[in-house]
Amino acid sequence: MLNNFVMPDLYPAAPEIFLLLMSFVVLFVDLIFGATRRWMAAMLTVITLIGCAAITLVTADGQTTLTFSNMYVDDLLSDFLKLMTYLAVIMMLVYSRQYMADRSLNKGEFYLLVLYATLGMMVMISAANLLTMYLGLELMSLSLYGLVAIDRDSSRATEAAMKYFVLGALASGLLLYGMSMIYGATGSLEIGGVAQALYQGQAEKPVLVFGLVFLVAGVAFKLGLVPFHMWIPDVYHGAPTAVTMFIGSAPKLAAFAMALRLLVYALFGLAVDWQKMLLIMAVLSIGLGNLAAIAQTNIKRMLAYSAISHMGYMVLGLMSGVVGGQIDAFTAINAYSSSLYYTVAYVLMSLGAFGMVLLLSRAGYEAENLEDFKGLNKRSPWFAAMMLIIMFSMAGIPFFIGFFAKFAVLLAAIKAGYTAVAVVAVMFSLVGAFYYLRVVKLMYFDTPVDSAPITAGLDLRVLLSLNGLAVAAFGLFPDALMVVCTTALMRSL
Amino acid sequence: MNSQLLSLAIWVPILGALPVFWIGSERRTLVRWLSLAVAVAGFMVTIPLYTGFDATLSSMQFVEQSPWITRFNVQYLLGVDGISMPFILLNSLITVLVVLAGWEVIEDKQAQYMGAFLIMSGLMNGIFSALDGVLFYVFFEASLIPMYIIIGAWGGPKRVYAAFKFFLYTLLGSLLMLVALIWLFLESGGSFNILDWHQLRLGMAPQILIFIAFLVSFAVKVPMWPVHTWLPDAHVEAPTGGSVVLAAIALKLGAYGFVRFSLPIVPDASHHLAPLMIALSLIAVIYIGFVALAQTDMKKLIAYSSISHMGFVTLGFFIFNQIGIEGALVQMISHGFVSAAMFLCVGVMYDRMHSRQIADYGGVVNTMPKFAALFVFFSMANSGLPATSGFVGEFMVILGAIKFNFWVGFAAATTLILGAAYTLWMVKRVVFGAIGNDHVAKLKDIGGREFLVLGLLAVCVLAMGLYPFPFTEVMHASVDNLLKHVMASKL
Amino acid sequence: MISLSHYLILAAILFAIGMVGIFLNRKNLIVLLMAIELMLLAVNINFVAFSHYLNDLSGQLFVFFILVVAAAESGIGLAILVVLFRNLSSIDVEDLDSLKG
Amino acid sequence: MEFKTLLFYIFSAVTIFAALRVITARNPVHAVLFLVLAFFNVSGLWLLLQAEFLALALVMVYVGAVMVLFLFVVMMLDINIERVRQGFWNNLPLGALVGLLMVGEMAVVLSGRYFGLASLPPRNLPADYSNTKELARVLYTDYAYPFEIASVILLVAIIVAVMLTLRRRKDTRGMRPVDQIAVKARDRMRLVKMAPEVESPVVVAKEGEQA
Amino acid sequence: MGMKTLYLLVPLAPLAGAILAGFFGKILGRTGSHVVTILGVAVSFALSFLIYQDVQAGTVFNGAVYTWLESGGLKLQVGFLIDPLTVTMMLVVNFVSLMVHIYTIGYMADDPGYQRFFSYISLFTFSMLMLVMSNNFVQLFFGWEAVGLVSYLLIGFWYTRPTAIYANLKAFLVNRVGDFGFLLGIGLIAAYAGSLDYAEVFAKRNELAALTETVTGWPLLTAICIGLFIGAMGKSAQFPLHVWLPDSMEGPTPISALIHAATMVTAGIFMVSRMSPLFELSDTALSFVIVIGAITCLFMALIAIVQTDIKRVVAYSTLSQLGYMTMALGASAYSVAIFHLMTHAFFKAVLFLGAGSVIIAMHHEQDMRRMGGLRKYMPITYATMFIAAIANAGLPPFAGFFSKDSIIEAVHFSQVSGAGFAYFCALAGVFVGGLYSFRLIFFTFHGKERFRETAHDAHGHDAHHDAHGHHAAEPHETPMVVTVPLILLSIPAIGSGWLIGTILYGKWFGDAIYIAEVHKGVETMAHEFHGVVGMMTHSVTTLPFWLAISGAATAWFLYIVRPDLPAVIKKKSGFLATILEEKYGFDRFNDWFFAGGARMIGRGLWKGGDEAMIDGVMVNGSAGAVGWVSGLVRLVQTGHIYQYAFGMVFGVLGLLSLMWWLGQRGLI
Repeated sequence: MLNNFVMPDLYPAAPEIFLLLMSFVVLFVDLIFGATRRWMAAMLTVITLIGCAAITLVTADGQTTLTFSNMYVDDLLSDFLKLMTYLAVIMMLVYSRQYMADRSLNKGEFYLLVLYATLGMMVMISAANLLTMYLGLELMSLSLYGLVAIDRDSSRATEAAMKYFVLGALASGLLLYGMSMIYGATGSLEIGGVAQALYQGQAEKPVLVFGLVFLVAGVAFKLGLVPFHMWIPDVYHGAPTAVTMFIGSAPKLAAFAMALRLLVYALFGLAVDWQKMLLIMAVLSIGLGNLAAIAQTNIKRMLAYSAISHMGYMVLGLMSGVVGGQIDAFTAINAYSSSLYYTVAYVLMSLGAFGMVLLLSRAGYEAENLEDFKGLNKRSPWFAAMMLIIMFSMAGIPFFIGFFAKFAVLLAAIKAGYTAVAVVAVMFSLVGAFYYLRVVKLMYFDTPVDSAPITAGLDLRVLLSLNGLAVAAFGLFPDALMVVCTTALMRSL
Repeated sequence: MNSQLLSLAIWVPILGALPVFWIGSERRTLVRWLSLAVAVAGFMVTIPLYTGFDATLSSMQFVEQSPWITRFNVQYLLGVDGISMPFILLNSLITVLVVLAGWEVIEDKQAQYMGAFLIMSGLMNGIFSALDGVLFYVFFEASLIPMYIIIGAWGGPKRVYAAFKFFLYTLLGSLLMLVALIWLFLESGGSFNILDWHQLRLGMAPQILIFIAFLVSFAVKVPMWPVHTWLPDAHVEAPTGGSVVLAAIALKLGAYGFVRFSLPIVPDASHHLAPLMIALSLIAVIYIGFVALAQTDMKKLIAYSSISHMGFVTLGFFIFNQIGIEGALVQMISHGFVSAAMFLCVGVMYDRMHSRQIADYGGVVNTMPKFAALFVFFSMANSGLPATSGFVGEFMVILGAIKFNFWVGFAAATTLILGAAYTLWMVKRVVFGAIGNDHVAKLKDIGGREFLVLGLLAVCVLAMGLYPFPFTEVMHASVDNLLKHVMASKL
Repeated sequence: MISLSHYLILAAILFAIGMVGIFLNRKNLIVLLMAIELMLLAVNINFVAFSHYLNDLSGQLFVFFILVVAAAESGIGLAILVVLFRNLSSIDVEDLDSLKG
Repeated sequence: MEFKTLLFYIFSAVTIFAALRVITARNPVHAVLFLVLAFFNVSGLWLLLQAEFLALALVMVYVGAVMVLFLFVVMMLDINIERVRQGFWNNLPLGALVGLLMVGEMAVVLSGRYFGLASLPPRNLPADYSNTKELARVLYTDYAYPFEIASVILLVAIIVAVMLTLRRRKDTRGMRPVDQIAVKARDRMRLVKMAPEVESPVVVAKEGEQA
Repeated sequence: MGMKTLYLLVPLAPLAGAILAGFFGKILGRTGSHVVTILGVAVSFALSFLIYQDVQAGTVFNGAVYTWLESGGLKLQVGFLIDPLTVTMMLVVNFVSLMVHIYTIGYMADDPGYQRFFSYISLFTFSMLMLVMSNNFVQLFFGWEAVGLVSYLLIGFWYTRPTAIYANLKAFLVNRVGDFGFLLGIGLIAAYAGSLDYAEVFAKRNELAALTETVTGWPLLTAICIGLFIGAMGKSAQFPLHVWLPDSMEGPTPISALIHAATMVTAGIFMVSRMSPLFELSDTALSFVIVIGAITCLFMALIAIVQTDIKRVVAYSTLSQLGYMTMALGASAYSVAIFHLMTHAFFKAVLFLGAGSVIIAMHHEQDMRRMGGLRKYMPITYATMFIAAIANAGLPPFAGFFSKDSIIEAVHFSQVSGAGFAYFCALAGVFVGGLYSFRLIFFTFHGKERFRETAHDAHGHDAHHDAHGHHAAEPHETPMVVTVPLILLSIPAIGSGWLIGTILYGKWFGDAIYIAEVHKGVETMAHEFHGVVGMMTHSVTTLPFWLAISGAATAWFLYIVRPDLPAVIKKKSGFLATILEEKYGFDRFNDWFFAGGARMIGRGLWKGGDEAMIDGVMVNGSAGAVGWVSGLVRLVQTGHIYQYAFGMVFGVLGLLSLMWWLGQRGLI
């Protein structure tokens, strides 16, 4: 009976395999040298990710390949998203090196969990089956729960971890329930199979829609859309800044992949339905995120609410793929690629913003209040300028990447006929501009309360500068990234 | 014609700002001279725009075109016609003056100050030369950033409020414009080229919506009543250079937007809503004229006077005759000189007294005769005295308005009285009279640098008043062309 | 005759009880974890039922993996709970409100 | 009524009752036990659905391991039971309402109108059919990839649990032989040169004045 | 050197003087400054004379210098129209200006702003010449405003005096009110005639007369003419825009003579005459003109009776005389108006400069109540002023008689409505004119020598110079630079009237002035004119002569015979005197209603509109609302897990209900 077993093609999954293997190396290295040579684990982690990137680049052939009994898909989109993920994680690791060391949190577990979370994201990105999607999600989430609680003596961190855990479990319960309904209605767990069943009209629509609601709820939780957003402020706030940065960056890419794989690849036939749900959640997210951010005094919390609103904007693209029930590949690709672009842009900005928080923090001191940015221009004009770029970019002011991201999704939304929604969205971005401006105001218009020199290491400084400049450079020359996003989607749909 | 002049006009100041930042504020002499060099270079590259301009053509000149964002067919498309070209020169000239004006006055973070203005200058040139909707928008919004910093970092006591108000107010406007731009892009079948949009046929309902979207954006920038209240605050709190650039250039952006976007793209809506626009313009002239009369702060008074003068500009545009539109354009240029000069004058006094309250002055002429002479001259220009540039535009617009409708002309002409009243009343209280207090008694007259700046502006004001022909000559063909678009219904 | 719907409705009830349990419970964090277990159990019933009626094994395999993940999740959850208890000396849900606003 | 039907209703009723008790029980230990009860009954239901392996796994893995872990933690943490139920009944109406609404809406959809599947005849499985064997066969072939991921998940769970809860007690008096061997003489005793500790009172006075 | 260059040089010579004295005054020094400016005006005067001869020979020039602006089919050029009317004005302006320049050397000798002053008056000469020489409305308006500007600067010349800077602001603003109408008139012309060139507009006048203004429905030409005349009312200080002129006396006296008597204020008269082809076609406008003139003529004269400030008396006299001129315009007697303008320029200049001479002698005391008996101290001044007063009163054989009498005659013949009223005012004005003219002479030069009384009674002037303390010093005749211009000016004040035959009835103005066929006043007068002597002898039998005589006699009686009476009359007439002393309450009303009202509206709109409504409610209100909502939104984030879970569950429920509802409605 086992004769017909065919060894699956491992080649497309080489990055995951490499990462997993290397994680064991890290595990052992940490076990042996952990106490004395902490940098080794960190170094190895970064090397691992760079290696993954290299492998991904080498194996990227632009073809869509399914393997592991159609559970794993390797296409241009997954390659692109993975590369972005590695980049985000590497940046996070560099940014947080000193921060974690100052707080004695740079244990081997940190690097391991980061690696496993990354693996989870990769699994999600490449998931071609509801099961692998779920497992990837759980792998990522469980690692993140652990990471949030890594500072186990901090009551704030553990509280955040607990909240994240409970709500995350609730969300994955919802997601699973939805998956079970989809499974029941279509008889398949494969994304392609689901899509096919929908296409052939075998499935009962009400059941599908019923399952869809739960599925969307699960996706919305990961994206942080209202009303499934409530974990975000608390977790961002409570977690150590480095972990917050991690949660705020790469997982967004994975969540985007999840949304795309589940909603577009699998349930495209129900696009009209989920677009409506996304529409409501997008508007609520944009509104609530921006409004609540105004009242914050903690920059991590502010960025959390800002993340909520940004994901709202991102969804504007996702919900614009199908216009009036007519499926048009060109429109769809435009819409989804604008969302992809938005996500990538957001990750870049988010990394920079949290990087600034890390820059200003030092041993025994968390620079997480807005007040800590006071007079930064006096202390360091260069980094004030970087933060200025990032803040204006987040506010959607040109010439920065954030503007073109907003521009792309608005264009998609208007093209889909959601002009009123677009107007609402831009009006709330006005509200949003207020709190970004406030940060700039603190840096440029106020006098510093804290005149301590910035102690951050050279690696952080260089990377942060590059990050800020990238936000500006991609704003001046937005075309390349946009084309990459479009191509990735076009070649993968 | 494939020259790089416009690109130079945009990027010379912006890239020139980078070394200025890099030098840092410690080496002040170097910063100043470098900034001046950059500003002068920026001005020099714009001169061929005038000398090489073919006034007989209505088409765009010095066109540069290359793809920018292929994904959305956005192009790096630059070009000027007779309407936009003068503003590039004006802007580049004003930048030189602003750098000179901030020479010794700005003590804090001078490199950043100068750099911000240089960047601002480049962005402004970008706005006036962009022929692609997105490119225009990008410059339009990006220019908010340096201005925000300028007001907030070097401004007066209420600078934070003013900076926020300025930024959010103007952002409010431009965001709706963004929606309209995208809508036009889709409607035109995927083009962001403004000139393509001029040809685009649109129904009445979309035209009105687009007009309103543009209106909100440009009205805030002009500013028109009732979205003008950011301006007095911004002007009062901004440092002198900021006020100058705001008044001389930034306000023109809104007005320029009307001629570049609203009128030719949605002509029917423009006609349909012209009564509204005219009403708002007249309110700006009269209402704001009265408000200016009640001011106690010099800068605020001049700020209100700016609003009032810009009312003439919008009025000129929406009476749809050539003399009105050209008058409005002339008024824009003239206001660039005059308001810049007025703010510089207030700056001169503020630098010495650290007060802008009219009541704190009196009898300045006794201690600063040279300055007083210039101040009175500019005040006269501000109240539209013939032979100054201030007269030309107002005169043309009033003529056009009377041609359009007598009562409109009648209402517009009240500025003759109101404008003189608020300006000269201020002059009376500030300049004339016996020495008001000990501080005034200790004032020192303007030095060579200040004299140079103000004198240069005085020459411009006078030249334009005595011989406006060259200024309008370059506009004719373009305004004709514009009117052709405005008069042709798109329905 | 027991139909698929019977199982589905049973699962739905369990799922609802689990969900209500999460937000109804204001005192004990452990009960939250148990409510989550109930929800997962409901999902499992769904999968098994569908698997049976679809005559397809993949549903059961899904359940298998859910069980694994749920076990891991419980482990982590309880670990966090323990750390939390060490920090707060309480697992009262209402005490978890230092992060808000 | 068929026997299987009867069994279904019995199992279902007990499951729902147990589930309700889980979330309402005053004592968390009771709640855990009710959860165990629910698991047992669901296990029975799965047997009705011919999912024998999962039914066994549920009892063995869940009841045998996870629930014991729960019990362990509940007992380990010293919880003040008196406070536990405070405020519960105040929130019940709203909770119940939402729950009922939820169930109602779900029931509307799931009540069978839409499932053509329900009318399918029950499977006639061959006599030598083994649910476990079938599962095993695909688990290690087609499902190798998820299987590997699941193993990583378990690894993560281990890492996290260890990371969070493993503590070296402060009062342990362990020794590291390596350290003992590696010790050097100068680590034991250090000779320090010090200035004589006689201070001139005049200087002190001066300083005092200055202060 | 072609004629065109000469034309250009006429205005540019004074401009050059002004620029030199203004910018390089310090380098040139005092003497240098007055030399260059006087030279400039002298050159200009000489050239004007040359041009006069050329024009006499029949040359009429109308041509452009350069194109100022071209837009919308409207070509605006700077250019000159040189015809008899222009050249008359050029001569008058240059002559008076030259005299004033010379006079100023003496008058301003001690003033620190010497160079500035010369620069200003030369600039004024330039502006005035631009005004009169213009061949189009734009340049006219330029000159119009430029003289206004210089007037503004000169009234406020002593800028430390609060009254001076009040007066100059007032003058400017009141003039602006006039300009408002003027500009509307110009605008209407531009709109309907499509040109602003005199010749082109006049060529179209019949078409324009047939049109009505499309929006308002007014007869077009009437609207244009009234608009233009409102401009003239401002500049020529006609009721009710006359209020600035008396206050303008705050300026140095030469200015009062030059600007506020001889030249600038007559710009309105000149302008209407220039526009005679238009005004002639609108009887309504002419009526308006004549009535306004009549009111100004009589009622301003009345005020002059009660004034005690010597310059103010002359100022009100000027107003009254301007009223006469305006009446003449209304009666279509443009040439008469210009003639009176000319004679008035001379005798009023003498009056002002004489008054200035007195003021110098009195050490800048202007109150007549502190003068008296100056006759023997300053005989030349006395003599010249006496001559001017007679001329002002309109008694033969002095210049004023001929022009004033002609005006009265012309008004008498006029048929436009309001002419009757005007005639009455004109006659009454003659009496009053005699009264105040001689009151001035008697009060100042005759009677008790009151200047020795040192008491500082409430004469309300804080504008005294340091010399104030020297009251005890004897008054003495002023130096040559002052008296020579007086003498030179009094010659035409006597004799210019004798030119009446040439100017009024001798085709002096050629085609420059147009009179419609129906307006036969001047034509009739020409028939009845039988030489200068005949006119004088005939006048003895007419009412105006005797009215003037009785006015003079009354003055003699009140101020020489019974100097105690004025006070008694004043006390008895109570209310009437108050009205006159309050100048009919115009200043008070304007200050309260226009100035105060405007400021109140301004404050109201600012505080109520901008700050309360727009900023308070709309801007800060919406910002506040956002902040408030933001605070509310924060409350949702309670920090409690169960709340969050409830939110999620509720969200699912909401989505479910939504989809169910949409499904029910068949929307999906």
